[in-house]
Amino acid sequence: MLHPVTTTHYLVLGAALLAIGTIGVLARRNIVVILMAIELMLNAVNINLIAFSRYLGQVQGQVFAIFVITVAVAEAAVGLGILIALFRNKETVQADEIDLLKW
Amino acid sequence: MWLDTLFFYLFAAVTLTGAVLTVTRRNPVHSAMSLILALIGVAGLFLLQKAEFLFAVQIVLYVGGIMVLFLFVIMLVNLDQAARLRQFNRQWVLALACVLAVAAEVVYVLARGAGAFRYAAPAEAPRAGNVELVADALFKQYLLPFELASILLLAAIVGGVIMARKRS
Amino acid sequence: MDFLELIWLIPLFPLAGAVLMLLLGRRLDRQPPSEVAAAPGLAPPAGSHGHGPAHVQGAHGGRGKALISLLCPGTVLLSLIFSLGAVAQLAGLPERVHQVVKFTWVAGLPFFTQGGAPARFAADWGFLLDPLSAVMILVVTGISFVIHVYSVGYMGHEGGYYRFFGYLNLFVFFMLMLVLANNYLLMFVGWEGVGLCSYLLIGFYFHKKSAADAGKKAFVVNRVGDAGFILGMLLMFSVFGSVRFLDVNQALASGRFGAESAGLGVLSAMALLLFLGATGKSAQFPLYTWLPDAMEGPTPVSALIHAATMVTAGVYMVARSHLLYRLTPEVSLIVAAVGAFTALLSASIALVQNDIKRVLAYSTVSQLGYMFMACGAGAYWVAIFHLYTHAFFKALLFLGSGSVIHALGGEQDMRRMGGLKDRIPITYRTMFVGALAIAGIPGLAGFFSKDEILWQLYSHPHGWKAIYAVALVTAAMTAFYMWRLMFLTFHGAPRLAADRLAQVHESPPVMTIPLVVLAAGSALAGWIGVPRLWSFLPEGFRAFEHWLAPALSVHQAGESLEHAAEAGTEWLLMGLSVAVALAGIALARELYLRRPARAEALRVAAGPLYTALLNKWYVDEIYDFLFVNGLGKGGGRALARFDNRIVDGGVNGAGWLTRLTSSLSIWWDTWIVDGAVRLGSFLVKMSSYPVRVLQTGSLQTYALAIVLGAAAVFAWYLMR
Amino acid sequence: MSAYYTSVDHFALIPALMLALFGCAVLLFDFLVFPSPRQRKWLLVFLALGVGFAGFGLARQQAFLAEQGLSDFTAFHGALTIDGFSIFFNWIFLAASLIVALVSYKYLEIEGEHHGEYYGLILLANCGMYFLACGTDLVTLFVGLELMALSFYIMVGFLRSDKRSNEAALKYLLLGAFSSGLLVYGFSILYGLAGSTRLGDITAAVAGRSAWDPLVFLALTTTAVGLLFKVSAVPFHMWAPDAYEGAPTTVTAYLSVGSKAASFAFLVRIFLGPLAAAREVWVPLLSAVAIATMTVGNLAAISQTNIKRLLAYSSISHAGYILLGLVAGNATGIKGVAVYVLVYTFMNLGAFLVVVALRRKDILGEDLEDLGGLMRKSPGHALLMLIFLLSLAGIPPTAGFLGKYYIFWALIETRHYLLAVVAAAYVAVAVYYYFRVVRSMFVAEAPDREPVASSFGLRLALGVTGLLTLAIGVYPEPWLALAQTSVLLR
Amino acid sequence: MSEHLLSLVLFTPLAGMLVLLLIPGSRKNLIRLWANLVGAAGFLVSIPLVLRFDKSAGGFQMVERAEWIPSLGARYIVGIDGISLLLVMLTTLVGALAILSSWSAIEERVKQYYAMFLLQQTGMLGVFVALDFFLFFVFWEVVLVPMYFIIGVWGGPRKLYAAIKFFLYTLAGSVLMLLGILTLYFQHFRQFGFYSFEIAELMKLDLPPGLQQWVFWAFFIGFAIKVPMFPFHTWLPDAHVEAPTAGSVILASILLKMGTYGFLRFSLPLLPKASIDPLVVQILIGLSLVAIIYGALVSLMQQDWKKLVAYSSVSHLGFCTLGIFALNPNGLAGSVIQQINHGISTGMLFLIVGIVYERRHTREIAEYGGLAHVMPKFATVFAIAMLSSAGLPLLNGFIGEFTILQGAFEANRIWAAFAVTGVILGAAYLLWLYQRTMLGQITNPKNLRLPDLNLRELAVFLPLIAWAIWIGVYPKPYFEVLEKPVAEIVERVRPDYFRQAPAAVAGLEVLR
Repeated sequence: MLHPVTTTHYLVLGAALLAIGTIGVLARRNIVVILMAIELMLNAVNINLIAFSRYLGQVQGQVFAIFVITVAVAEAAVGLGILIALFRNKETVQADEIDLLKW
Repeated sequence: MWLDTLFFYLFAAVTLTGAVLTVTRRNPVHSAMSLILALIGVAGLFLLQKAEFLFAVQIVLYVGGIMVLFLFVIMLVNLDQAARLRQFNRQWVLALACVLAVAAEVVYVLARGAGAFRYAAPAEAPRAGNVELVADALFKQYLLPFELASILLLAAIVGGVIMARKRS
Repeated sequence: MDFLELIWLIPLFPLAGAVLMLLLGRRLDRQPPSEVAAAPGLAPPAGSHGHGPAHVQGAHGGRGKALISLLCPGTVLLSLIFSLGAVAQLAGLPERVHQVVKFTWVAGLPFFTQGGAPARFAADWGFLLDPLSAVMILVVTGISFVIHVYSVGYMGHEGGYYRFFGYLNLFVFFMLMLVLANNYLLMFVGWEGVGLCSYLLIGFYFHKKSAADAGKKAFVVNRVGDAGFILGMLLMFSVFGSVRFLDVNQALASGRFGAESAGLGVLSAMALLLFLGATGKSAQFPLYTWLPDAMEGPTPVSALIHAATMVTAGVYMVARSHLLYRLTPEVSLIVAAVGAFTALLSASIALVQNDIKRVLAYSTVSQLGYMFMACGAGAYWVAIFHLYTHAFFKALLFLGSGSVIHALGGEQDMRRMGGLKDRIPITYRTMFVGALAIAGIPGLAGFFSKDEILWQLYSHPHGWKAIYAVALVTAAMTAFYMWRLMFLTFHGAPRLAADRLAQVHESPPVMTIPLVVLAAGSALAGWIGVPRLWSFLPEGFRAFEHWLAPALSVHQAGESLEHAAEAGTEWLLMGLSVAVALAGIALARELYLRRPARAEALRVAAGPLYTALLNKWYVDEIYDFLFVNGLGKGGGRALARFDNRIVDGGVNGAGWLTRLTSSLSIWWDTWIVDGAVRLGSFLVKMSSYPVRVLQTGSLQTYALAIVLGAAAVFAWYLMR
Repeated sequence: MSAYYTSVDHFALIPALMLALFGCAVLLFDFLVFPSPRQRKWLLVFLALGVGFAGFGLARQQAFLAEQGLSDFTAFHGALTIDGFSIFFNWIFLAASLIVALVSYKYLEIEGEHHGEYYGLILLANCGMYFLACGTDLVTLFVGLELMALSFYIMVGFLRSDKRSNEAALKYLLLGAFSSGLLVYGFSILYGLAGSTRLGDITAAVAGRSAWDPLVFLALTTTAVGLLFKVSAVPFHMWAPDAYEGAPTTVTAYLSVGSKAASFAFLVRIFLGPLAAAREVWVPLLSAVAIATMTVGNLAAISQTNIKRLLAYSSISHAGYILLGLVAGNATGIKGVAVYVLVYTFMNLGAFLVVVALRRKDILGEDLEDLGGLMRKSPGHALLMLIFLLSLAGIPPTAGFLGKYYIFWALIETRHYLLAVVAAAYVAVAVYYYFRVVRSMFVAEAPDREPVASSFGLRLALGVTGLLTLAIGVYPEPWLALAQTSVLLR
Repeated sequence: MSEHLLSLVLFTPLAGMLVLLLIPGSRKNLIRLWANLVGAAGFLVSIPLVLRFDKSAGGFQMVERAEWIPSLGARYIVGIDGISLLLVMLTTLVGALAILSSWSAIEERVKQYYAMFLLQQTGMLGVFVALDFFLFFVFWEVVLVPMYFIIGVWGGPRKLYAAIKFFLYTLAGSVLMLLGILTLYFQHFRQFGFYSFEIAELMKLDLPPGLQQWVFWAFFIGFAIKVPMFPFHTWLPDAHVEAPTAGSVILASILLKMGTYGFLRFSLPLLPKASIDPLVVQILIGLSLVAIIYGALVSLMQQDWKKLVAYSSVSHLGFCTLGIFALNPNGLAGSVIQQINHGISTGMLFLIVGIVYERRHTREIAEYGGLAHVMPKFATVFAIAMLSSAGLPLLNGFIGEFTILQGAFEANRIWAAFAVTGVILGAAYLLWLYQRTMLGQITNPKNLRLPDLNLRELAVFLPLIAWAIWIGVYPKPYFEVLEKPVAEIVERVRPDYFRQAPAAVAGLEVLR
């Protein structure tokens, strides 16, 4: 019946998650959501790392994943901070409405 | 064995559903909620892969930490009206198309390279508990990036403070 | 004092004079202010038309001017003396050749002649005195001196007196360089130099547009000839490896080059190219059109440059290269033919001209044609002989006409002259001699040279009877138009307005004395070249031929001429030519002295009866186009038209063509060559905008770009 | 300290340690010790001290390598490798930080912004760069990159009240995070391939596989996208013009040299290390990217009117040239990359410093017109700017020529004649827009009478950059010798 | 000092410029004075070169060498042979005179103007003395910038367009040239195992003809644009017309020579096989001939005085390139002499335009006419300049043109025949110009009161006139100076040329 789950399954899952996250970044107007999408992408990476570390019987992958999470946190924090600063000046969080700088 | 398989598909389904909802919900709050769902799914996968420590981190840090932050911000820049706006930008069809294309390509590539990762039982069963192993690696092999991460966080804090604080 | 070693000084005296004039002259000769003011609104400048304001200006401008008047002729006199001395000493030398090389001028680099012989270009500042150049320097210095003196009087009233003499001296310098050079390149220096001076002197009245134009025309037309000269020189050089006369002659004489009687070879090409140069300088067809225009210059200039000396440079050059031409009979034939054609053409044109100087100009052209005929016939010494006599009488005629113009205050149109012979007797008498001489009346200079040429043509081994005939006809025309000029100018009733007639006065002695001198020359100069036929005269009377013999390797074919039959023919021909000349004079007298009656009579009688007779018909024609107002019609007009339309038209056409092509190339330059560049840069600039448009400012576009990039990479990988 | 770590590790760490310590110190003292504006200068002094000590440590490392005759030594079990390469780039980073800090003082005065955090962030960013130059472990490199990037996000958005600054920061951050997401995805694959995060192991693992192995390719692509984004290569460059324009000019300067140089160090490490085996795959890729980069950079710059934006595009095109050095890939090429980065740092920095000097009270001084009549107003600045622009255009005897020279040389050596010709052709295009700036400086009229901003730091910085730009051009020998030590090829 | 003579000559102007920068910009006359002093000094220090130059010695003289960038193999090597000697002297003299000529012409930003000029002076001298390709290239590029400013700042109405056009054209060319240089450089490394830019070293290279061709065309682009040869000439009229007088003088007299010098010094000796290739020769000769006739035709129709002179340069430079690619001693020597001549004559012509422009501020030929009445001295000077440019014997132009024709004739008679038409046209357009401007009546009241040349202006012209006459009357020294270097070039390009027969002797022994 159900044949065993291979690492590839995880990788494909990661790829799918990455794709969804990417779509979010590309298509959503709301910047907060875009940040969330980026979180999704990083999670995809984590799935890969865990799968690998499992497959290799190491923990290095997990440690790597911890750092990825840390970075994700840091980025999110700073990103939200900047977003707030922007919101103060511009009263919008729609990605396609911030196009002062172009050409 | 088949239980693992079952759980894998379960968590995978949860994760993907959460992810899709995150990207598609009109109201950011709903998006945040669905993101939590996705993260939990991922956490489940971690558990499935014997990464207990990471599972904990995922739950505590993400779900407990970041999501709060997100929601906080969402409230701060109150987005009731944002909820009523168009949620996708003009290029979304194009974006969707080419992301799917890339995804397909990636998957194809992975499938072709899959030979590298036939699933096998882990070479040796973990001697100690996962947490010890992680801690050992973290403080021996990865001490340097660990220290570095602290500085990174410091920078992030400073940044958050600078950005968020009202102009004096 | 060894004049032979000092021949290099001969050109330098005039040069010194010229330099002095051009640097300091302005101080010596204060300009009248009216010279400066030349704007259209203001009064016309001094001498803008001949001598109009000359009287307004009054006195000659004081001591400075006097100094100039002494200095410039003085330098020429010095060269004359030195030349005489040098020639005298040359006569003493056995080989009759003396070469003075001061230093190497153009020292080229090694190269290889056609024969593969290594050579190295070298042209010296070297001077060669041999009988040929001896004759030339005497003619040049002598005539120039006389004309300088004349000019003191003639140009006295002109502004830019110093300038005039500066140029004139400069001209003498270059002319002497031309004739004294010991190689073609240095000769070319003189060649170009005289061209320059002629340009400057023609354009002397540079406020006169026509004058300036004429000067330019002269220079440019000459340049065409010079191009031929240069190429000829290069060719000669690449064949012989040298351009020294002596070397070249030696090479030619060495017999390594056979006569190119069959087809045109290298030598023929060389000869032709050189001859092209000659046609330019000596105003032969087709390059002769500049000479008549050159009459815009002051009359002494016309006399010196455009009659006596410069225009004969071509003849001199051909004579210089006689060995070359001897080896190329075809080219010699061409030379003769061109000479003949030019002579006939210009003579016939001279028939109908009314400007006194133009008549003389065309006459000069035709006389030069004569000289070339002689060259073509291989009788180089005769050519030089004619050159020498022609120098006298043509200079005389020009100066005479100048004196007339001077007397009439700038009037040059013969139709407004007439009956002047009593008012300016000296001028009249001297010109009378000149006219006889050119017409070829026995005993006068012109006769001997012209008759010799005719004889040489007739007796040419290849029997050029056609050319001889042309020459004879030309002789008749010459006589006719010269005497037409005489009669119209001096005889009959004055046609000048009374008030101006009152002002007519004989020129001052400073002008008349030269006339007398030249008249004497034209009368007697011929007696050193009497025909062999006149065996009753001692050889001394044939000094000229003997003198030139070594330089021009005259073939001593005299013995064959002793045959009675030959002698008979020669007597006959001599008579014929004299007769022709007389006929021409008579005809002229007929038509211009007793004009009215004859004219009417012929008009009335004009009918089939007379037309049958060519002669009468001929007269009729002349009659006709002389008395229909102005230039007349018929053959003369046709010829005049030919000159204006075809020949000039050729020149103008070429000019027009050049202008067209040049404006075409400008168009090409701005729109194609440059346009391409402009287009390129424009496109680059434009392409900047599409690139920028991608930068929409929406961060998601940017992200999309990233993804697209990745997609492309993957695609590339999969396509591979 | 446990025996697990040796003194070598600390020896390798000292510079970064100094930077981090003094960074924190500045952050603290800002509001603990020197609250009053008058004492701010001390912060600058501290920063200088930090850089000084770091430099000292660097010099020590250099000396150590020299006297031991070593080519390199590793620390933290291979997480760090100190070699000529890292030292060379670190010198560049330190110089850039110091110079930027020097000019920032006056600029911040004018902008009326806080000093403490700013200087602190400069040091932290520099700390991150340090690890990019000498890190040889994926995790270390990743975290170092993020440290640098985060600091830059913040600095770009430092003018919180300025819409353009916010926007620039936000765009930079989102795109940066996005790209680093892709980058780290690639890293995860690399890790999976090698079972280790040490570059050495990865190199071995990749070398064991065929160059066209799909997974290697996947890793290569995603990594390359992330890295090329950082060095702003087309088509991953689009953040750069906006970020450069919106950021405070001093930060733009720092970003355009510091961040770029560090990213290139990173790039070279990865491409000549783990991905070296896949050379035949990425050479065509990079060639295409390089050409696209030069094209877009130069063409877009032609019609710019904002100097910062113009220089942004010009810096993009320079990235293209540097990539060509990597494409050539032989010793000359790699040395060329180093030389180019070196000269680029000084000339580009200088050019931006002049723009900084144009920022005056209530004059933004970013438009091409604002440069008008600079020659009359202050010849010094104009002449320096001229030198910088000539150098950017690559006209001898300025330094810029040397960089281009090496690139061309390498391309000729490796028979990339076509690339060479294209690169050469774009030099002419580049001159066109550089001389638009020259034109307005020397020919156009001045729009205002306001004298350009000036301070000791500014003068010093300008003097140093100008001097170096000339000196390297006229007598490059010592610098070339330095660059020689940085060639990674074994 | 003696062994550093060349460096002294080379850097005098630079030093002068540095000092100049210290003078406050407000003291215009002091600046002018100083600049002129430096210019004069530059000329004076270059005189010893002539005195010390040894005609009989082959190769380069007064060579100085020093390490510069060992890691690139670039050295500081300077030295001169006959060709460089002449060009250096031309540069120092014309440079000094150009500086003198702009005393009253330049009124604002005097300091920058003279600074640029002196800098450029050093650059040009460097090009002519450098014996290291890298050094050469550096100087070659250094020259661009000052000229850009001289045109772009002090130029006429369309100065910016002209300046950038000049800059881009030349730069594009020189970058391609750089690629050529690098190819040689790398080939040298492959053949000898070490990098060097030294000409002498690169001479040893043995390259396959195909490669030589590529490199040759790379060089060609660089040099031909500078000369400029026919299709690349369009920058020239613009640059000349817009540049200030002294600028045009330098541009015409010296800058253009950099191109021809490049052909002589590099293309021919370094790439002999390519230079002798029949196709290459035909193309280059073809372009030269086109340039000769084309330039003449175009100048014939110009309404703008300066543009006319500019196009005449195209024609004259056509002669120079023709001589070069005749590839025989006379052609080459003639080419060099013609370069000097062009420097003198065209320099004078531009100065002449500048003088009337300074008085009337128009270059429309139609605006003038009859100036000879009011400016006799000027008219005389102009006449001499015009005639020397038109190649009248006893003036310099003739010697050059004739020698070139000689060389061309030796190579191929048809070429010479075509070139001669250039001589004719040259006379035509120059005389016509002279007539339209100097002769005739003064039709324009504005010209009634024009002042004649003043002493300074005369002082500018006299040396040039003197030189023109010297070359015209006694050119022997020039041929002597050129004999060795030219022979070396020919030897290099056509090794068998001199072996056709025993050493060259006066041609007639064989005929006798």
